[in-house]
Amino acid sequence: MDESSLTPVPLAPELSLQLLRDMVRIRRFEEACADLYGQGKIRGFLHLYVGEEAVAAGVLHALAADDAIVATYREHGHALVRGMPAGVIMAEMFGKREGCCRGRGGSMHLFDAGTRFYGGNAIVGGGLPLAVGLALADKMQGRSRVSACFFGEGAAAEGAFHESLNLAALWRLPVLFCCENNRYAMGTALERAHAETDMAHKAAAYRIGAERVDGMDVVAVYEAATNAAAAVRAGSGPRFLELLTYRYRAHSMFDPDLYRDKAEIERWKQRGPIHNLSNRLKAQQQLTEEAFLALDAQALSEVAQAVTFAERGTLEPVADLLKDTYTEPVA
Amino acid sequence: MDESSLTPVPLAPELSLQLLRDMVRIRRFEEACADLYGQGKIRGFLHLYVGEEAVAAGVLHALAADDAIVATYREHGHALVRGMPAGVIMAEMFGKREGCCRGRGGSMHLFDAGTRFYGGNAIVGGGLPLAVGLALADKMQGRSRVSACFFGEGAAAEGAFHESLNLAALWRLPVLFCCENNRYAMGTALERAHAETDMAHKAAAYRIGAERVDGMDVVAVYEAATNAAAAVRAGSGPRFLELLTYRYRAHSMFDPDLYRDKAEIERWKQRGPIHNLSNRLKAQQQLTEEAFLALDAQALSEVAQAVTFAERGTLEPVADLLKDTYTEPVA
Amino acid sequence: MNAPARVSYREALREAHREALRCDARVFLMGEDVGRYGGSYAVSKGLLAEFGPERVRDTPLSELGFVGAAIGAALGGMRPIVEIMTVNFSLLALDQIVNTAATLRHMSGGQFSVPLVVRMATGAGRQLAAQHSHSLEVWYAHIPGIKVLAPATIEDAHGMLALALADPDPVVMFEHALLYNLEAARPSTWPRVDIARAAIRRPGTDISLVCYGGTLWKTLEAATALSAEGIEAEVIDLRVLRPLDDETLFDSVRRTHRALVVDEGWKTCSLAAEVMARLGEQAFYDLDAPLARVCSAEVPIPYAKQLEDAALPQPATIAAAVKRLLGRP
Amino acid sequence: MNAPARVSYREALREAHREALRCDARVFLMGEDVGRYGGSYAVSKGLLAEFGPERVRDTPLSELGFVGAAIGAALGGMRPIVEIMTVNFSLLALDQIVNTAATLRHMSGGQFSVPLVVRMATGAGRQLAAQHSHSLEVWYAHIPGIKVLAPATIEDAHGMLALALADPDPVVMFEHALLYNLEAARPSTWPRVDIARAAIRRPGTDISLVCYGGTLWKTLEAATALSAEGIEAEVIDLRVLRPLDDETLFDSVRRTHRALVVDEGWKTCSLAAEVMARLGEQAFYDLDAPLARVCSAEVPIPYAKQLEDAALPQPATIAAAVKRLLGRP
Ligand SMILES: Cc1ncc(C[n+]2csc(CCOP(=O)(O)OP(=O)(O)O)c2C)c(N)n1
Ligand SMILES: Cc1ncc(C[n+]2csc(CCOP(=O)(O)OP(=O)(O)O)c2C)c(N)n1
Ligand SMILES: [Mg+2]
Ligand SMILES: [Mg+2]
Repeated sequence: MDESSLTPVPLAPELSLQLLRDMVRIRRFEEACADLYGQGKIRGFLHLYVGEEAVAAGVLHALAADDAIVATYREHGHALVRGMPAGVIMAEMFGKREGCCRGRGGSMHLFDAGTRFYGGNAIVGGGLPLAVGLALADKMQGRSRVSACFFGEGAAAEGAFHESLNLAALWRLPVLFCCENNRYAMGTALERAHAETDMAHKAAAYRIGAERVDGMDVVAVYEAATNAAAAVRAGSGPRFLELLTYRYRAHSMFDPDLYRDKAEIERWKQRGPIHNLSNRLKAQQQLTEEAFLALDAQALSEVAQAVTFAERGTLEPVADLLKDTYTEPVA
Repeated sequence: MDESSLTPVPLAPELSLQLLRDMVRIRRFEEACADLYGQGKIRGFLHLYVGEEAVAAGVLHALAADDAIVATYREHGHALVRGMPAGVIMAEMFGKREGCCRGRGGSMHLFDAGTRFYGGNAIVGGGLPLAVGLALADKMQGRSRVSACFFGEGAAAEGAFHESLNLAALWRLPVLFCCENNRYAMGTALERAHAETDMAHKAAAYRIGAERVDGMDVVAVYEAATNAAAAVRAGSGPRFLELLTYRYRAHSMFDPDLYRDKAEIERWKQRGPIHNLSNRLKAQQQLTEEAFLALDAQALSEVAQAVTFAERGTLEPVADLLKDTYTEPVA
Repeated sequence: MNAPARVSYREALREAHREALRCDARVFLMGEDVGRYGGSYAVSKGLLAEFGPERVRDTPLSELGFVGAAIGAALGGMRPIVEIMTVNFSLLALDQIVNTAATLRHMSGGQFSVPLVVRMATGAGRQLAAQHSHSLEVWYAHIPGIKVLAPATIEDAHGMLALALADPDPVVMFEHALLYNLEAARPSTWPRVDIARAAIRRPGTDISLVCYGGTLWKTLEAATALSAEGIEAEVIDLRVLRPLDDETLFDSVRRTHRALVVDEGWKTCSLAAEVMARLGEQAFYDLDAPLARVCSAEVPIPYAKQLEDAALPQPATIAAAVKRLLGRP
Repeated sequence: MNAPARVSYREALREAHREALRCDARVFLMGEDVGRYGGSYAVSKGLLAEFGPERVRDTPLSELGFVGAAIGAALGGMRPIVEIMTVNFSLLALDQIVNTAATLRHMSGGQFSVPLVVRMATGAGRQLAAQHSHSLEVWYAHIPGIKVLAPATIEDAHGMLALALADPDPVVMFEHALLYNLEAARPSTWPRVDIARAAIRRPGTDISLVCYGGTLWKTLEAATALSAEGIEAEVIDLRVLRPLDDETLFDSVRRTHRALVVDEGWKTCSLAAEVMARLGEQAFYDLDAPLARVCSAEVPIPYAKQLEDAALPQPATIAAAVKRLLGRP
């Protein structure tokens, strides 16, 4: 990292550390998931967020506790930062009843009513209309809450994107659209999916105010999201953030990752969001190496405890298979 | 009509008259349809094109015989200008086997292999992907043909619009998108359907060259379509025309038309496409009142003959009900 | 009291909407042209004036988007009613209905219910041809996580909407397009509708005729004609297509020993097939004759009247099938 | 000749693609990640290198758009094969498949055929949970105007693609995701596949077990287990889900007098129901016992292994159902 990028972090030290801590938590959590997948403890599809941590950390810290979150199948990071206990997430991926969805959802379907975390959606683009509707409910009920919706740049090609942005803009709904542009949709590069590769320009076609943000810089993400969320909350309609980021790992555990250049991955790794922030904090004397290591150790121990919690979890009895297909009538 | 609008018509007199003739043919045909619907001769849904004649006439005269046309449920005009015999169209609406689809399609589903007329589509937005595919086939097979696709401004809110424009632009396909912006989708005004009401701006979000055209002026339509089609044919990818037009009649025969101002309708009638052209041609001595009346009489007689042809048509035998659900195996 | 003496299916639905909008501030209606146009089948005519554009909300042409938005609104505490003009267009929204609305409660381990009502017109008979005339009730009835209603009578049209809204889970309600103009004397008070049970619309002893939605009236007409020939058919209106009420069905067949299902859906993989399957697996020993069905011909519904008529179940074809089954000339 | 001695279902499909691409310049493959990624189930791996990006065409995430474009390309003289990653995502494209591809020939009075092949993965068993594990074959089998194939064997996987491409009408081909790794000795030449007929995969005398796609192997396993207990089950693989081959079915039941259908779809309104309905209406007097079926539990498929296993038909549950039907302890 060159010197010039050591721009000062203009945030309260407490907050800076929290952003750093959350990014490290995500990183350690995701690394553990990869291991556990290798061991067969986690099954199904598993999509990791390594490299993209600044996006979830930056956006979610800009939101309030009663805002709503709609994410994708690559959502462990969002769930963690949002406040779901690591153990509950891990237990879900172990298929245990102590998981947030009692093992019914798995990695792609984390939900949490307590933190208004509405998934976890494995249909690309499927979450966008949902966020529009959550915002519609808020507007109709006179609440000034934000509904934040995460989705990939790949999702922006789906019809659901078009219809959702138009609805949100037309009805001036409090939606914060967060496009995680990591340049690939599985093996399909941005340029092979979109005639217009500038997502912010796409948003303009709906008259939605949009901003392109360096998604490897958690401070930039936090500041942009704070501004955008404030505007949304003030009732001026939706806002759109394009967060330029990169996934360091393959799309999923099945992906041999043969469609992109190793050099490209290395280049992006140079801009790692954790290094980026920790170096800047060190440069301005807000972080020592020891403090960083302690914070990392804490994250590792949190993950270890999560794994233990998940390991010790129990299995939902097969007799309860049909439970929650429908809401049980109140007695 | 004020003097200032009597701008010269810069087309060959022959062509000008042909454009006029086709607009009158459409007008007379549609008026007859309305009558026949009242008499119960035509059934189902019937959507008339009265007021919008300049769009079909102008665009279709700019196309070549081997180009492809994809239209909507409001497509009698397009079919007529394209060269389908009025009698065959009318017979289709009478449900007769002499109709273009042997009575299986009706008003909303006119098809003609001979003129490459691919419908007639009653799913709003449904024709857009089809046109993209027709153009893809041409491109893959090295033919320089244009696929022209008509759709309303209401259709532009559908996901199919978004996906189709992106595909056409991404793959640089020879599609001519023709958005018939008549300001209403059934009873829903443009402003209540789109956050961005400028369709040409929407097209820019896919990097598609677009133009807004006065759709009440057949000359403007013809010229814009000629230029756009030439560009498309030359291989520079899709083009988009927004044709600003208006339907004088209700959406369909079931529509009581209570959602718009009568004064608005009257204002648009002042700009009638037939008057517009005929007055200009008269002003520059290319048309006399007698010639216009003769041309109108010709149109009326063509329609009368079409009705007679349809009346005399026969009914597809019920025994053939299942025919053409699948292609019959070649013997 | 000077309410009109008669009431139509359409008006009954409209009244049900009005009551729901009045009684519960969380309820709102959304869909293409439900407001200024008054609904493509005029069900919501007048509601915009009474309840305003927030609660009678016109949408752009975006079936996937606004159905998904309704799911979100339901999660956000509202009680949306979404109108989709025609079942054919609902295909554009199926992803949201099946992959989200129907699965969300289960996937979330019971954390989120989706109290959504989706209404749509279904069926043929108005010469609207192959893209406006489907009957895809069977597709919806296949999906765990949703319930499916098919009001065939004016009372059911009125009563089912409130029950659908009271349900914590997604409910899809099919209104056969030919029923909107159905008229009858206005009941002095609207009856309570019991959606736990299929309805026996005509008692009979010789055969059980099972139907729903638009085919109820054709089936009753056939039953009347058969009665003149000494055949007393029992007519069962399923009313609720998911979950199916097996009890009423099996009980009827225990008495009649014969069953024929009438279903406007295409024959293969129809809802009729499911009814027959249940009888074949659970009422086999009660049956004295093969199972039978009268469904739509397996063809995209054609425009021409004689072809459309021939494609659909008709009283005469129903009666003929019954007589064939009973070995009567 | 040094072709490997064994071949997988995936490789058989790939070879079929390669042959089709080589033999007919009009054929091309299109879908999400069919090119550089090699296909989400690796079916098309290597084809991009051999045939180039025009003919092995990666698409954006736009299921409705690219399926519609494939219909247009078919109308324009091409022979597109579209891959949809999973049947769940096909819901986004259903409008184009049902409202356009299936209706176009009829609506146009026979002027336009749509020679389109749509391939998709289906089924559960890999803990992919509620949005990746459906089996909606029955929905497609309901639609006149399309044909539906379900290759359950390596030979069928290979042979059906060419037949689908030769068909002038839209063909939808379902590949159960658990079958891709199925392996067998490579045949010296690929057999001709007869899609006019369902296949008797195991002859038997005591009961007819009807299945397709992913349930074939479970059913065969059950049949083997039953054989050890003296019950000889005949196993029929439907192979073609629309149109169904009644003859083979009825003929088998005429010999066995009992039938049980195994279907990974949810029970209510399943393809199994259609098979049972046909038997109940056309083979009633051949039946000595009630009809029966083993289907998936009516629940969005859950992630946890024990729950997913319990939700799906399994050899043991199939065998148990057979024994119950035969009155065997
Ligand atoms: C509707 C739909 N189509 C296809 C898929 C398969 N799929 C899962 S993730 C993915 C790529 C999505 O890319 P993007 O939106 O950029 O998000 P990212 O994975 O990069 O975070 C695809 C094609 C799916 N889950 N849903
Ligand atoms: C997918 C779909 N949704 C709804 C309809 C019902 N419908 C038919 S025409 C129409 C209005 C379309 O407006 P626009 O695209 O502007 O075309 P116009 O009728 O003005 O020519 C609607 C809502 C339909 N046919 N298809
Ligand atoms: Mg991406
Ligand atoms: Mg319009």
